[in-house]
Amino acid sequence: MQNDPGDAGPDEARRRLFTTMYTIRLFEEEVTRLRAAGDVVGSVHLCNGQEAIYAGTCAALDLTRDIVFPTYRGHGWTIACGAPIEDMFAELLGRESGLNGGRGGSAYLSAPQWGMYGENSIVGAGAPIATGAALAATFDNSGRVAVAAFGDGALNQGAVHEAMNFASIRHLPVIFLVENNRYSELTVTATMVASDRLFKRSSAYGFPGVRIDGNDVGAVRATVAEAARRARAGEGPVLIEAMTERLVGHYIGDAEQYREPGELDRARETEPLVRCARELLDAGVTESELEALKEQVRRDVAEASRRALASPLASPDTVLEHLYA
Amino acid sequence: MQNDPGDAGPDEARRRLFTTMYTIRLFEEEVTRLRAAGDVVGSVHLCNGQEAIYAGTCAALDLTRDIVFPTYRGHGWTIACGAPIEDMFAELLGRESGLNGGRGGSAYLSAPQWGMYGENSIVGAGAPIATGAALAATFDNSGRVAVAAFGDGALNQGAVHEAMNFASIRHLPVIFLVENNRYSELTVTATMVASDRLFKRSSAYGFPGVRIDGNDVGAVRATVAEAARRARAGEGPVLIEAMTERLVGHYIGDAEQYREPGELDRARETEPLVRCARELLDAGVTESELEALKEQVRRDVAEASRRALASPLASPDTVLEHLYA
Amino acid sequence: MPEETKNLTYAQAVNEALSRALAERPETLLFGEDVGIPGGVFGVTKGLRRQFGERVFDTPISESAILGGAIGAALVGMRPIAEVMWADFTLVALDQLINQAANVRYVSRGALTAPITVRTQQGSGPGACAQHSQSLEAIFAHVPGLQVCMPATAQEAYDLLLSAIWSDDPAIVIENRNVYHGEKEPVRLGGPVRPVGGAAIRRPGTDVTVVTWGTMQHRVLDAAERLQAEGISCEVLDMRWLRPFDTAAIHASVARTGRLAVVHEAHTFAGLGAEVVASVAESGLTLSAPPLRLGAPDVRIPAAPSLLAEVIPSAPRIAESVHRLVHQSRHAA
Amino acid sequence: MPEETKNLTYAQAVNEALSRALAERPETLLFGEDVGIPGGVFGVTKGLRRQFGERVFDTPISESAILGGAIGAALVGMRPIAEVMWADFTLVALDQLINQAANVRYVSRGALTAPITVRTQQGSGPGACAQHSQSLEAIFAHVPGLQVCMPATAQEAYDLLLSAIWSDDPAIVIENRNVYHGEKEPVRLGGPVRPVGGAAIRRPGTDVTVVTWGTMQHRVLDAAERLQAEGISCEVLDMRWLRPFDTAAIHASVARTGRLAVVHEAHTFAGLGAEVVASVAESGLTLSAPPLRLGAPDVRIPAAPSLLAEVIPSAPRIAESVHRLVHQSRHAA
Ligand SMILES: Cc1ncc(C[n+]2csc(CCOP(=O)(O)OP(=O)(O)O)c2C)c(N)n1
Ligand SMILES: Cc1ncc(C[n+]2csc(CCOP(=O)(O)OP(=O)(O)O)c2C)c(N)n1
Ligand SMILES: [Mg+2]
Ligand SMILES: [Mg+2]
Repeated sequence: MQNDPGDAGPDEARRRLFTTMYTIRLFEEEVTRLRAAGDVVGSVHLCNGQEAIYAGTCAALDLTRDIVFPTYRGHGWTIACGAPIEDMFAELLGRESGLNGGRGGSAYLSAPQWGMYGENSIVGAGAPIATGAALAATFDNSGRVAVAAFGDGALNQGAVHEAMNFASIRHLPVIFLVENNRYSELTVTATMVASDRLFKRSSAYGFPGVRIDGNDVGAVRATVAEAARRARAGEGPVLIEAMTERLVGHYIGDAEQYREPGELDRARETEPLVRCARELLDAGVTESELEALKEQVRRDVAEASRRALASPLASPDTVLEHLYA
Repeated sequence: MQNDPGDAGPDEARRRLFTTMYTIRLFEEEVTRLRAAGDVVGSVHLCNGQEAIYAGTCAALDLTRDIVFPTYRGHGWTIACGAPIEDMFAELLGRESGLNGGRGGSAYLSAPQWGMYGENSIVGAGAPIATGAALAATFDNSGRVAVAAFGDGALNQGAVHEAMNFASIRHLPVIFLVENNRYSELTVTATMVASDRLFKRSSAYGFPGVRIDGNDVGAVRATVAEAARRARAGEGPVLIEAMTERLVGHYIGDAEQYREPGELDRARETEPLVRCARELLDAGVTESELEALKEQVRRDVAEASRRALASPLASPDTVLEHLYA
Repeated sequence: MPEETKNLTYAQAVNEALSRALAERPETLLFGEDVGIPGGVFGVTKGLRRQFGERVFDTPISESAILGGAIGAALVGMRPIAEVMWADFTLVALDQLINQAANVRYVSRGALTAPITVRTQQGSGPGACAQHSQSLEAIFAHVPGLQVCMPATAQEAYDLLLSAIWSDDPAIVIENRNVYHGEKEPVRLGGPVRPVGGAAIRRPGTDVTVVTWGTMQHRVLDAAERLQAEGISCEVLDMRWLRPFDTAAIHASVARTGRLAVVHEAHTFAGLGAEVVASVAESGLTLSAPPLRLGAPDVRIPAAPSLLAEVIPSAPRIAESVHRLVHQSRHAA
Repeated sequence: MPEETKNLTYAQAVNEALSRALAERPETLLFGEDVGIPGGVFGVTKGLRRQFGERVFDTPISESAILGGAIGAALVGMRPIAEVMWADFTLVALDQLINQAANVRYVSRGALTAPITVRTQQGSGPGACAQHSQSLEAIFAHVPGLQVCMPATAQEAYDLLLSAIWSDDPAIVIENRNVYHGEKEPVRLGGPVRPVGGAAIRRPGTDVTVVTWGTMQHRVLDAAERLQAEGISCEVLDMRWLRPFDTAAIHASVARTGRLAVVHEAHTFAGLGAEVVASVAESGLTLSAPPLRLGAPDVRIPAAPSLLAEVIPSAPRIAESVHRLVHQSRHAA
């Protein structure tokens, strides 16, 4: 699931992308079950339908030095970065073995050892932080590229504006990646901006913006790869608007009354997993190979969930630790 | 000094504009003296050189219903709105008879009865507030237009971004007026933005932006008049970038080490008072008429300062009043 | 508005207050993220857009524009009711409340006023992350010029919100999402709107005064019930308004009971409980036992329920602490 | 760094600390508005850009980007020292301090840390407006995960700033512009950097403990001098660090003197003085007189000197209040 060394053939690479995306999808579906069963509590934001953005981006990055800053909708990012899904389930389940021992939860977890530098539940707040990590790259010779991921609605938050201007004038190696699923919670984002061509916002700060099909994992991968090359070369930030669809509610329990009739049916036709599977078949992968691959993911996810459920709850004994060094 | 009814002939109008600008200039020069003498204390931000923006704007507005929201650099705005300069001196001098009884001071005074709805010493904070006053105009049938005035450096503040997007999507009658004097305190603003063509920022929000010669009082007046017409007609906000020069320091005491050699000499050639005086003479006003006019302003300013100095200090007896209704 | 009593949830009571304000006061506006067409992320403003049209609307995710916009509209005569979905989010735009709204009247000596009402909600909940769990009332209450309340019941949610809207100064109404859709209770609607301020005795008692506010009071009342069984009579004082703060009510109760405990969900250190204890200490009232503060320890609020339960005062922990407080002094006595 | 003593102003002492940090720790960065090329709006960072080049730079007027940028850089190993020109301005970006910096270590169990130092300054001054006069330490100190100090002298400005920079957690250093360019005093430079925390007795005394912090201590020491003449011996305790808070030092002093007063420039209501009084009350220490809090009343800070003088505690007012406190109890005794 980590970034693809490139020496792997194109088919192998596509297989990995599919595996990553399918793992994300099944992870979210399992979380949905766990939430319904009451094992996971609190508000949970799923990313079903947006998987290509995470898989494509992480495949284009060098996660030994590049880092990503997602939002509360970050399970997919975390998986694409390569964090163990058992530890993720454990985190959502409030287990001691969770990625953060249950301190983070679904909406604020982090896996820095995998390049995932933390979800953020404050809309827009991750943009200046990612910009700061990119600022460091101009001093520490790390060659780091930082990815600030946020949604379409976040572009109206002041912190995002300040981050983009700051990154632009210092030519910082940061990629502003907008996961445009057309909704800000229950509100149609197009009604909250004069123009919904959000990639054009970057022109105000003098750096390039591009809109891509965020459900086309290959397009995401290629676009991010080029943006990362530019950034590493000191050519500054890029704004990538990845068009996608959220196939589920903003949070588990969302009644989704804001949907147009038929909207989700249309979305399911263009969703990334269906497309990537078709591409694999077109590329000569057999139905049975694909089925075997899916079966493996199903087993992995089920096994990880079972293990996490069986592990002990976060122990209150250490609840006061780690506030300060 | 208030908005010009228009029935006055063009010469008369220009005379009034000159009188307003000259009053502002002499007011600031008198404040400089009072500060040096220790009668005025604390940090004071003068607007010498930027007078055409205030005179031209207020002449284009209908201050019986339109309102302005300046920054800490707001003496000129307050005078152009028509507030009594004696009360302004008194405010800076901490007198009971001050516009705000000494509560506001130089950087945070207000004169709402004159359409001046308050300076703001938080960079950018006035933009959303002015936008809110414009929001009200879409409900109260006042026909109000609100002017949010701020400097070139303020465009990098998140609140300004949020205000512009908010105003744009609701087509609010607000004019974003940038007093571009090229400096953010001691820093060259051009180094803090990728493009110093600040009027282009509005395109990100889908409303017009225009750059004008902010030292040409006629140009300011005409541009604001058109922007106000549009705004009142429900066509939404406009960003006006008025290019000007601050002929003095950011604050009294500023060593101005950031200046290029000769920079101020050049600025003095294009400063608004010199130009407006020339225009008056070209239009047939005689030297002696002009001199008489200036003499009157000199007397008014000197008299106002003297009266304010003679008035009693703000009384501590009422210092706890007016915190709540 | 004619008086009537309805069985309502906390959320419905808030909705009734907003509906009344919009109906009786044409200058009111109601806006915020998802507040209009969706009817609120918690469903609290449901139906108001349909009923009152354009005066109820959705905003971008721009808290500075929301709060600054409310202030600007208020300066020219409107009465905006702005929602900030979580108190934690006020921190991206606190300038507008502390540097702007709080200053307007004082600095202009009343020539300008900003009668805005900010509806928000706060508090922890199992699974909620550290950025959605804070109790920030001490920050707001420290600011002269602001008014702050924390309604704990459906009736208070209705009454205090109306008092806030009717008030001519900025007010922050801090609700709690955990009780929005709880049990219905009879709520008296209509009638005169009370002025801002004033604590309420939720349970009279003689042995110890337990001061609290917000939904923590439900745990305190539960604890008081347990203590009654142990022969300890608690007087439970719900401050309701944290600014203005009804210090007199605290002193009067403590004068009767001679013992003081304060319980809140916010962090104990520099929390408002310190103000309660300090004002009693300054008053010179003699206590038969040292006062007690119970709140969250120095920690960030963790998401895992097993951890959260450890850091937020629970009814048993409150009962145990108050028991010790009373017991020790009875022995002393 | 070799130890030496120099005569320095407060501003020069801060400059020396910054210079030492930049010299000894290559991972330090120093940035903020006007901090680089202009050398700071108060001249505090003069010469550092020339000496350390790109690591010292100017930023746009974007506090969220400044603080968020500092956090992001810190997460990957840098030690950013960010300046926010006035504490009042932190309110446009408080999210980055409270929702972000304060959470990082705890929520990740130490896998991530944000060792940023935020240099700011606060306080009132004649003619300064209400948006440039606030004392906000109680807001910062209420937040677990943050560290907060208020150096009052040139030596402390040097020492505490270095402690903050060397600390592996976020720290807010609140300076005061009124003392930047005052009298020079001998300042010990170099030597080991002290860990964060710890109060200091500025003046030993026996009759009453006067707790204070920041530059208010100069007025308190002045008052103590006057009171000495009246036969009242004050022990003046400078807290220096407001988080962590050296409660033990307060209790130890009060145990000796039996009387307590707290003086700060911030608003009294819900100010940190309440924490001081509450912690002593809880401790069960017996006082021979009710404790006293002296701070700013409920008001916005006015610009006019004649008004400002009325609302900020002055040496005479402090002396008078402490005198009454001691006197009344001596009579009682
Ligand atoms: C500062 C702030 N304001 C409001 C919220 C509440 N909120 C959480 S998600 C969300 C919508 C975000 O929409 P978008 O940016 O498009 O991201 P998406 O949820 O669609 O991935 C809002 C308003 C928040 N978390 N932070
Ligand atoms: C939020 C905030 N940050 C920083 C400051 C300090 N400050 C006051 S004026 C100023 C420069 C503003 O420059 P510009 O917007 O161009 O206005 P000008 O002073 O040139 O009129 C700064 C940084 C402030 N008052 N508020
Ligand atoms: Mg979205
Ligand atoms: Mg400027």
